[in-house]
Amino acid sequence: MKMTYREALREGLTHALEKNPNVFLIGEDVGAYGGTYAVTKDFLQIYGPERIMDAPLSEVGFVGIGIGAALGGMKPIVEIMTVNFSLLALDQLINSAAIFRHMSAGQLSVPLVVRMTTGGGRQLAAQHSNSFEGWLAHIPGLKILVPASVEDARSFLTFALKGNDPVLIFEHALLLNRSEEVSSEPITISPFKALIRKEGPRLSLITYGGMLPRCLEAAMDCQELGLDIEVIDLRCLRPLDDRTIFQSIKKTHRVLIVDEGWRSGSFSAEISARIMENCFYDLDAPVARLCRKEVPIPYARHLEEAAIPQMKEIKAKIQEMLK
Amino acid sequence: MKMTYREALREGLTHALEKNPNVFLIGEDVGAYGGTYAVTKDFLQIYGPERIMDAPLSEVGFVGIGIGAALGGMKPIVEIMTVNFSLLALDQLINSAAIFRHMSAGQLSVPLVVRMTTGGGRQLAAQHSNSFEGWLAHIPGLKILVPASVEDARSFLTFALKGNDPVLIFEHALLLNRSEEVSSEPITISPFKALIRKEGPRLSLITYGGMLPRCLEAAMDCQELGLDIEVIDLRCLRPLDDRTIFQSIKKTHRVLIVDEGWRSGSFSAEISARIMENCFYDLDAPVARLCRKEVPIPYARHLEEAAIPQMKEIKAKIQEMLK
Amino acid sequence: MDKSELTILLFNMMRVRRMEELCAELYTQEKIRGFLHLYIGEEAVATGVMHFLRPQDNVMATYREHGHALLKGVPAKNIMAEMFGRTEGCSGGRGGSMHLISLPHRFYGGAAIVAAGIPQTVGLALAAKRLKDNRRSICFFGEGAMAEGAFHEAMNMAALWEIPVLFCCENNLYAMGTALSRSQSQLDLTKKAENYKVAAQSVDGMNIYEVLEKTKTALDYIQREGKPYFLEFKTYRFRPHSMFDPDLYRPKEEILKWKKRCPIEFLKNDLLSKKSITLEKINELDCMVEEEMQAAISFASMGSLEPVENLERHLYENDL
Amino acid sequence: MDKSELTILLFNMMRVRRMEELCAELYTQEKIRGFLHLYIGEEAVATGVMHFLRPQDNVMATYREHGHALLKGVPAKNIMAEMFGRTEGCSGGRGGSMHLISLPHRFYGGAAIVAAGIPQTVGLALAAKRLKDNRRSICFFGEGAMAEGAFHEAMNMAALWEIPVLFCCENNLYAMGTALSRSQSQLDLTKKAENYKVAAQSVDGMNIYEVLEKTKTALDYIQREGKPYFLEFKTYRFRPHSMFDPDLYRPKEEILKWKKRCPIEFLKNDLLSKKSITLEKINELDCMVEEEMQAAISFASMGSLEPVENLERHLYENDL
Ligand SMILES: Cc1ncc(C[n+]2csc(CCOP(=O)(O)OP(=O)(O)O)c2C)c(N)n1
Ligand SMILES: Cc1ncc(C[n+]2csc(CCOP(=O)(O)OP(=O)(O)O)c2C)c(N)n1
Ligand SMILES: [Mg+2]
Ligand SMILES: [Mg+2]
Repeated sequence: MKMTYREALREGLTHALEKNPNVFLIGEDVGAYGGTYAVTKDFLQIYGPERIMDAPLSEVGFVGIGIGAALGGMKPIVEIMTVNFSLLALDQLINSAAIFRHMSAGQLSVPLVVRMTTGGGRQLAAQHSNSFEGWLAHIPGLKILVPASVEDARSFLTFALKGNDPVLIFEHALLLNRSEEVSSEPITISPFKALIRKEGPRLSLITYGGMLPRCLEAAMDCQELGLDIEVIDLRCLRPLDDRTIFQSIKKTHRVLIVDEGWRSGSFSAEISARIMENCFYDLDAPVARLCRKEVPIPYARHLEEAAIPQMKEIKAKIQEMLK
Repeated sequence: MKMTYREALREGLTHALEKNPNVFLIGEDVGAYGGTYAVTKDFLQIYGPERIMDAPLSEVGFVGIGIGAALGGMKPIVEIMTVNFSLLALDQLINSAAIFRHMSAGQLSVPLVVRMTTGGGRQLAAQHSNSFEGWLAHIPGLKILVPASVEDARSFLTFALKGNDPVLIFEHALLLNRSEEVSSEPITISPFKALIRKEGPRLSLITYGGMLPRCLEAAMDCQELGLDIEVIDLRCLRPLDDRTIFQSIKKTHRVLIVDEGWRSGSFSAEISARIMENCFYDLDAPVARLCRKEVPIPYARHLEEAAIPQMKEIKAKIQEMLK
Repeated sequence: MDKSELTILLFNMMRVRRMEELCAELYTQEKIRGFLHLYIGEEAVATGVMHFLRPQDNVMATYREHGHALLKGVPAKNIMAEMFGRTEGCSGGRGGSMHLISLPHRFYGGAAIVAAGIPQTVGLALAAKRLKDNRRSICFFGEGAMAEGAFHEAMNMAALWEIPVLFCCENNLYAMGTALSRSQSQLDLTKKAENYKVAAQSVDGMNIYEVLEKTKTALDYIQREGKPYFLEFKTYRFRPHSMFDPDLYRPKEEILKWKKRCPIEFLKNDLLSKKSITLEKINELDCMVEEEMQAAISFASMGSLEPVENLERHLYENDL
Repeated sequence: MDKSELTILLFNMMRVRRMEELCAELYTQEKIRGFLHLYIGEEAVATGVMHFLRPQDNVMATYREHGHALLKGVPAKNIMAEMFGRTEGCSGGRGGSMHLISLPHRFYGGAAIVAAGIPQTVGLALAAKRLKDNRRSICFFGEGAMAEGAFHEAMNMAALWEIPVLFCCENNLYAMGTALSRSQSQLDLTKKAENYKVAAQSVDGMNIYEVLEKTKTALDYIQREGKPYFLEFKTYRFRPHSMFDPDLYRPKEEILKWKKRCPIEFLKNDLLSKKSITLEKINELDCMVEEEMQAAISFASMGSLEPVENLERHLYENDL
């Protein structure tokens, strides 16, 4: 059975709304507009305005309302239209949602799910092309999910709602139209485990989110050139399943990390540092990183492409590393 | 001549206000209250309300006003009372101030200085003890200064105002009462250079901001035990002077990074990753990190102390690494 | 209102006052650390509002919340233990003075980011409305918070979606050192609420009778209409903003003028003049308060420290 | 107002309209990419306001700003080249449709974070006031932006500090798919401004005469009083929000009703009926517009691409 990432997200949401009457969706244009990326088309008609709440342009406000509703016993799913606007609501997420359980010694829980579209690659220029998921993984108390496959796009919401902690789910805009084979029933592999999407002995390519498909493509191309590498999809950035990474490195001894975030202080740095700490003696060569160039994303297509890791660049890097 | 960090900040501000009539200070309680940390006591009386502007509780608003005033030809110094409240204004800093020059192909500049108090260690609990300077160093287009010495507290503002880019200056609350010997005239060592605060052949201890004094103390203690290490004060996190780090490692072959930020995705990760990329073959042992434990800072003193790297812990770590 | 109820109100104000005075002392003794914000002078507000609240009602307040916590039912001993940083504290010693939290009392804190609790309380109220679980939701904040965007966004949505919140603005005229008139262009705070079509009233916050009356009106309205209501309580803090505040920004005469309007003296004198209370009774109350508070302090002093190994607990659900 | 001025106004509206129509075509041809938001239907607003502005005046607008840029003096060819992603574009091809920026014209963009430009314009105006450099500062934003905290914070400070900004709200009734009445509890937008003690007027944004008259009143007031002013322009976008918008949320009849009030047709017919213009003259204007726009498109098509090596330029001051 084939399904697109968009359909998968929709199925995940449908499932959540059908299963639990305390789940509701709130965000800008989730209702009458049908969802900025058409994920929630007709939901308003189907579930009504109490469960599909079109919010005004008030990111601090409706994220705060989501936190309060979660404290009060509901299971809110807040949609921040894109990660770019999450900057307006970070205070609520970081200095409230993430800390309430710890600061109250376990009394409070904030079972809040926040979905947002992330990533560059569509010529939307600097203000609309950010990739902050890796950066936000710095915050203890949050969980950070980055579904890269259609299967994960379908099942992650269910996992997020199962727990009682704030979870941010980053849906990559470039993946929405991707179609992949999926099983008829959602597969339930915990999102808190990294998955080896392709096995191979020569190098561990570590990536997540929007970069996964192009990494896999590069790996397939390399395969044909006789360079058989392993591709790890992190799936969740916090908590990070670093065990899977370390095990892979014991086998391959070489690592390339591909991260859509700006290089300095990106999540790739944390991965590299952990490898340093845990696999130093397993490495045959220094860990390498391919990341976003450290500039705001420009509008012009060729500049944007030069700023974000592309398949060809990834492939060339693998070849260089295995020369 | 002795001077406290607080007096040094005050002298820097006085100098800036005296020298350039287009400099003005805006922020919560910078005026009538005298500055939350008494840095700007009497400034309102001396410079008047046009140059010392008490802002309402409106972080998005007055940071935005600062950006606009900078675009319009002024040299605003915005004080965000503490780094904790900067979360409310990150949209303005990240998605406007940091990008305007690049997005306009060099037409616009935002010569804005933002000062904020940072750090933990005063039993102010989770919402008031954040340490975000390393995390914000992820953002291209911003410059991130972290004065750790009284001399730097005095001179950094002058440097920040010399340029025409947005600069964030993080003043560590624990340092305010520290008194140090300073020269009679401000010393002008560019903040964009890391400084070796203590030389030594055995290990490179890399740190910045509020952690510097306790690192130096640990280094001195170790010295007495015959463990002679080098202490590097980064001074500026973006752009990072990594050359100084790499040169030190060529000599010492061992590295410990002490960072007040939460470990995962802290600035220490970026340093470790760069060392991996540039000094892999110089290292005798993996780079080690001492960071904030990954929890919101608790109020109770013993818990807070356990959460933030302390002198003793640093010393023990050095000893362990040199065993 | 009968004598016994009035006596309880006086008693509650006295409890809050005394607790705050002791906190100040304990702070100078360094038993309490961090930031400490006292409510002295403003007692009639929390006392009057809390009078109507039931255990199941939700409250969010600010860092100036000791009194609110106490009157919502959090025992003084757990409050004091919290400020001493002990595990017996209502937040397990992790929160301190600014973050008194007690889920059994549905006291959600104690939040120290100005205005952040306002939309959160709207969320609590939304949940209560959807779950039909018969809880009221009340939010306390200072007049300074009304300059924050969060206030504006929350008011708009509460009005738009008819979310039954009671917004209680404690207008003590200053946000730290910044006078209201130096920070907001609209000084009539009820107009700010009304402009969002939220019903609003201004209240003399030094007069417990007026606090009671107008709070009752507000709660009845919320119950009847299912819509939000805004109360501005005009009050004054007799002490500086926090223990660090040199209090340079207010004229001494202003402070004196307001101190003359002490809400506790006001009620005491009124009850005495009406012979609704005797001096002996007041002394008795004083003793009871002292006993409660001294017991709380002993309890706190004898409290235990969370083992350092537990530092990383409670970050996520299953970190027990 | 004399004939020639009115002709220029008509001409300017026609220029904006035609440019937008061509943008839509070029978008389907994939010459323009990314997000594209058209101003068709709202032309009288920018045309009327810009009529009074001088080269030195500051303007900030939104992602729906092609018309504003054009009328502030940015040449059509540099606008078009920008949307083609060419170095000859006013933002060097780095900004695209949403970020037309031209410092020589003091057109600060083209900002795509809703409401972020509002405090920034207050800052521009503050600078102009302090530097006494005789610049006006004007900010355009949609009615949706008025739900953002940034709007509220900026209005308060502009009023409090008497910062002379002209706030121009283009109320086209929808923020993407969300109708004003479904997103704000206070529907009279002037009241929101007045509540901050900012003078305010509502304007029929489809009627250029009224736009001119009320803008003039506003600018005179600002000049005279040195205080901010708020104008609400009631208008309508004839097209969907952006090229991605399926436009499912508005009744067809509503769109038709508003289209009948096309501001360009209105002015044309009025001038024709008063014999202030002839059909020939209008045809001539049409031709001039077409020529300008086709020239802009050719210019853009022949534009050059920034060498990829220059990607990292312009991040900091000395990155040339
Ligand atoms: C968002 C934010 N900005 C700044 C501060 C620092 N601060 C703490 S209390 C306060 C004044 C608040 O005044 P008000 O809301 O009137 O409450 P009051 O203290 O008078 O009860 C300020 C500026 C903060 N805690 N949060
Ligand atoms: C802070 C922020 N939130 C959300 C968006 C997504 N968005 C872009 S335009 C828009 C609607 C804005 O409506 P309005 O202010 O009325 O302007 P209009 O498009 O009608 O001209 C939204 C929600 C954004 N760009 N910025
Ligand atoms: Mg106050
Ligand atoms: Mg609109």
